[in-house]
Amino acid sequence: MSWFSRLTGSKKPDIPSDLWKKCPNCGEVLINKDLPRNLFLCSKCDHHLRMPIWDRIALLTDDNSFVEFDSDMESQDPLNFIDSAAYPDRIKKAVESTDSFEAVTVGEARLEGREIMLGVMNFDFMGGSMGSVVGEKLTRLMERAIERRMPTVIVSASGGARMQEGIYSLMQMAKTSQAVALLNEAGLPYVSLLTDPTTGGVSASFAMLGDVHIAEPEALIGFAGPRVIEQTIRQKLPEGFQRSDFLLSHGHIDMVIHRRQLKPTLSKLFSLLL
Amino acid sequence: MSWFSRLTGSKKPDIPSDLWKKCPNCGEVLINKDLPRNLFLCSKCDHHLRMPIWDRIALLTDDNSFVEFDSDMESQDPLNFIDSAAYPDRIKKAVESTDSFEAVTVGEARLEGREIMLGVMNFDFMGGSMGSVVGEKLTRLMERAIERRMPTVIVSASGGARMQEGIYSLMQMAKTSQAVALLNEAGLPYVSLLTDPTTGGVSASFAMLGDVHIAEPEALIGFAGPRVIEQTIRQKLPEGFQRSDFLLSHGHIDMVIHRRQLKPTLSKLFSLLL
Amino acid sequence: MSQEFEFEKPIIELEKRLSDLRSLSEEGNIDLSREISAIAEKIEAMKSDIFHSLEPWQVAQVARHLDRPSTLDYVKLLCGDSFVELKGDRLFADDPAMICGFGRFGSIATAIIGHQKGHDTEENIYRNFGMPHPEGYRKSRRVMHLAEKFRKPIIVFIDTPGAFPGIGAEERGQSEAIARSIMEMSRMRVPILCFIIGEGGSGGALAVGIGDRVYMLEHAIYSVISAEGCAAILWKDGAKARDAAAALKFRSTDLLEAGIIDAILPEPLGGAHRNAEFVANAIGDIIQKELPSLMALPADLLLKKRYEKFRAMGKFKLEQDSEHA
Amino acid sequence: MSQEFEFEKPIIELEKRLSDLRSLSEEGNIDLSREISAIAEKIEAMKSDIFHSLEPWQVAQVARHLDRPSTLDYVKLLCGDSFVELKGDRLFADDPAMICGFGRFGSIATAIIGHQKGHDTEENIYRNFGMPHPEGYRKSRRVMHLAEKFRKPIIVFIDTPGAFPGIGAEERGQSEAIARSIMEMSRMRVPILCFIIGEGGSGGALAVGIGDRVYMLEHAIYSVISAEGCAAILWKDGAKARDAAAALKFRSTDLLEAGIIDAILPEPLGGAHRNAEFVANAIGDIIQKELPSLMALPADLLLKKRYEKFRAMGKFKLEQDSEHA
Ligand SMILES: [Zn+2]
Ligand SMILES: [Zn+2]
Repeated sequence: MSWFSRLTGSKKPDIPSDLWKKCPNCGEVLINKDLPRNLFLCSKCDHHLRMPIWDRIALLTDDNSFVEFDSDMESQDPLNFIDSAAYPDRIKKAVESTDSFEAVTVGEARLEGREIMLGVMNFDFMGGSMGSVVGEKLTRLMERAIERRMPTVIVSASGGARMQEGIYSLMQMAKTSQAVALLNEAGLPYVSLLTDPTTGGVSASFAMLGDVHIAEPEALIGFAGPRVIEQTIRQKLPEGFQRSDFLLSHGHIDMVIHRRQLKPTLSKLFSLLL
Repeated sequence: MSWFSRLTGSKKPDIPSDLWKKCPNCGEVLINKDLPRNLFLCSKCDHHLRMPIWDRIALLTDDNSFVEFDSDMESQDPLNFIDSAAYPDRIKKAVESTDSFEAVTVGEARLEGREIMLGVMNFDFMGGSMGSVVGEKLTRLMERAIERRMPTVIVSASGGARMQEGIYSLMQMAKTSQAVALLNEAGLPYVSLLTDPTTGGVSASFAMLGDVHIAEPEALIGFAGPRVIEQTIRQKLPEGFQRSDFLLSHGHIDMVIHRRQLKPTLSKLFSLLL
Repeated sequence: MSQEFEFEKPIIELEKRLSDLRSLSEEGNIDLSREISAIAEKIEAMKSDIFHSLEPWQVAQVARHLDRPSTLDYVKLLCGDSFVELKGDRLFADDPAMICGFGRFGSIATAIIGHQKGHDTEENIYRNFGMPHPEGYRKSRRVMHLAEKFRKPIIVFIDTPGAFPGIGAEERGQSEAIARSIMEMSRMRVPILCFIIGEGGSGGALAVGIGDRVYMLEHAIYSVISAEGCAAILWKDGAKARDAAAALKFRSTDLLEAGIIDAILPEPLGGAHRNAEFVANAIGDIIQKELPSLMALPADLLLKKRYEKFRAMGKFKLEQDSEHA
Repeated sequence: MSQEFEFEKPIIELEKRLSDLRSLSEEGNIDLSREISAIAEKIEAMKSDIFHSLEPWQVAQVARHLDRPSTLDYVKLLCGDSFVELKGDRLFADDPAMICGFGRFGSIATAIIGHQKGHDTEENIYRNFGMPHPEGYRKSRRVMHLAEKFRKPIIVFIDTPGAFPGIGAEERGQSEAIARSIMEMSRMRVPILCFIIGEGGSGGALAVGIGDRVYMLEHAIYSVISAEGCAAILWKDGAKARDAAAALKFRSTDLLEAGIIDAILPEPLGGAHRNAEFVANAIGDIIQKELPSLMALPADLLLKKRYEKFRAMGKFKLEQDSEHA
């Protein structure tokens, strides 16, 4: 349910240097400066590494067409939450290290000429956890899509709810899910693009409510994190459990699409549904 | 899919004499003339034997309140169907042995004072198979329920489609199912009461579309008959497969109710839903 | 050809002789054009004789031919690269025996639903021989609702021996899945065209068969039960399938006469698999011709007509009058 | 009592003494009434002290008390024999961790939805400790749609540690089940009253928590994560659950202040399990009082207000202005 359990539960690459990192799948040494050009794909095994949000936006939209909304929206600390660090300090650190104010970036853009509403979550910002700002920005995005009668694409990457905002965090599931209901009533397409990892409160709200669900290969997608499940049922999880192909065969996603094919696939889809 | 496979697939009681039959569950000898008084329940093990339609109607409705509709509707032989016997001869035999013109009897009645539309299928009439008449009578029943804004109860007992009417028989699934859609749009309650056996085209149409599904204990309910499944998958079927409790645990019916409790349960339900 | 029918043998022998003659003519550089064209003519005549007088049991063989074009074959021919497949029922599994998605027929984007058989054993095992589980019908229901949301018509290809009879299918409610599919399809507020392209097997076919128009390929069949199943039950002898086939009246001509289908699409001599493009073009033409007027109807009227279409199916009589249709 | 809390021990000791004195008085026929009433008073005072100053971690213990009245306990007390349970999701299974049905509160018939825990180990195993699988949420969704069809309000009892985390639950789409339940509940065209009666555990609670009014028992909790889970993750020490409990602000008073719930229903001293009727009456009163006005609202307005209620939840700030709620 929580973003942090995912952080610790996921495959950790060896400590990356400033210059290179190892592919978490095959161990290949990948030069950091080459990654953007390669769309953060492993040059050896094609593994889909996590993609920074601005690279993701560039991948999905026409050049310079993205216009950001609500970039100045910031978290509060409604619970005065302190664990080993105070919540405001955690946010500050996340803002500094990611250059974003929050775990989602939203805006409008063109995709092969077509105007879309686009939200992209940032796993590097506190595990992509959904607090009030993430919920509010995505809700506004969908409400704008209805006003302007445009399709919506949301790229998920999240460990779930942001515990530090307590109940407010939980309520973002309600807020975003009911906004999807309005998209449905307006007859507007919403494509949920699930990337590694999408779990907890994000997967249990807007991310699983798309008209079409597209996943990147080998993404971890599920409700509970694998570690929580293992602890609960006290048995080892099967190979491939909660990965994209598992969800495909269990009927929860429509397709698993290579990163290079995402933009043309979205374009084709919208040309059919609009 | 077909009524006959069910006939041969079901537990056959020993050949009954005119005076008595054996309980198909426990083997107890049951005196025929006592059966109506006992609601066709085994006096030893409470097994629910198949119940003749007029006893069923008496069980579910207030005294003398049942008024039959369309009692004069008869089958045709649109395919001039002949196997070992000609279809008209089979019908004639069924009419003679059951004293009904067809495999369903429909009408209006009162149930603890409340006006309802009631359809009761007759397994003794060619295995309760659904041909044009069954489809037409049930469709008219539901259309009347809409006109008069009354709840509907249909008691199913059928091996499925009536092969001798070919494609016309299949189309009764469409006809009755779309009539249920109209009941839904009218906001009128429809309770499907599933009795032993309900399979094939009847279970795959109106019988599985109730707002509430009630089954009698140990009734066989399913799409394919057990024999067809065994032949297809070439393995023995598990104990209790396709029986009421199996359907209850698999989420397909709301409750398994003793015959004596049916009328009060229906009454209670309608008092809540109307 | 991967599959030969008994009744096709004379044709196949002649075709072999024709092919031999052609080789001979080329290799030996001999002019055999007179002989070749004579045999070619004879083949056409024989095909015409045979395929214009197929008996029902033989039609069933053609309808089930391994090479017979499947849903995906027609989708490829008609929609080309525009087709996007959508998978999964969002509940339990994806069912490869049912294909769903969106595609473009000429200028019209539609939802596409269809049973999917394989052309060889491996493919057939993957596709479960075109026999869906409940998840197949729940997937197609989901995609039909998408079509409704986006106001796109629905094109359905019907080609199944029937819904799968198995333990898992019963556990997960095969009956409910079929029944609900029929019911909700009857109320989809967008036009629906159904094409019975091969086997229309019982409830498993009807589950996606509630169309505003229902078309049938010449050698397709649509039946309440398979000939084999019917023979086993009523004749108590599976070998009487030929008799049962005749009795069940499941050919396109029977069904047109019975008012169950709206039109028959002719097949090339020898069956659809001899020229899939020919059949695809006929399907494409129907879609182009019929959809615009259906799309122009107000949804309430569309639904009313669809209801009345299926409402009228059945044959019975009442004592007071002589006959009802 | 089947379960004792550390913080209740002084009370329980006094209660034991009181009971001993009473026996002694009866058996020995001695007049100990003065001593007895003194102790009884002391007990009440101590209860009041303790239960009016419970810390969050202690409240969580009360909320999870094995004897704490469950959904079915309240349904029995409030609806009596009028309750009819409806089972099954029509897809895969019936989930005993979720109770659904229709019943009558006074003169008002409603749908009833609720997580169901057990009062002992055997019952808890059957009820999966009140942790639903996807089929639980699909069942409640089905029954809510019935309520909508019949224009009956929906009463929800929330009491779950959370949705079950397991292999089957993931296979069958726990995420989708919760998400769709939230989404469809937000658009049900009938009034919905939710009562958090025990544990409101995360998404598994919220899944049925989209009410026009949300009420909470005094010692119930409603939290994005359990104190234990939060401690394990943020403090990296499950034993810090007490600290996490304080930090998460999951008590009824916290949530009322935060605008997440509409009102708090007081519990008897010592918790709801000390007097289930008292709590049931309070719930019944709320239902009788609130439903008629909600039922009088046009459905579109009801939905608009429900949307706005949840739309407003969250705390953030924008650079240009100082603060938003
Ligand atoms: Zn690699
Ligand atoms: Zn017996």
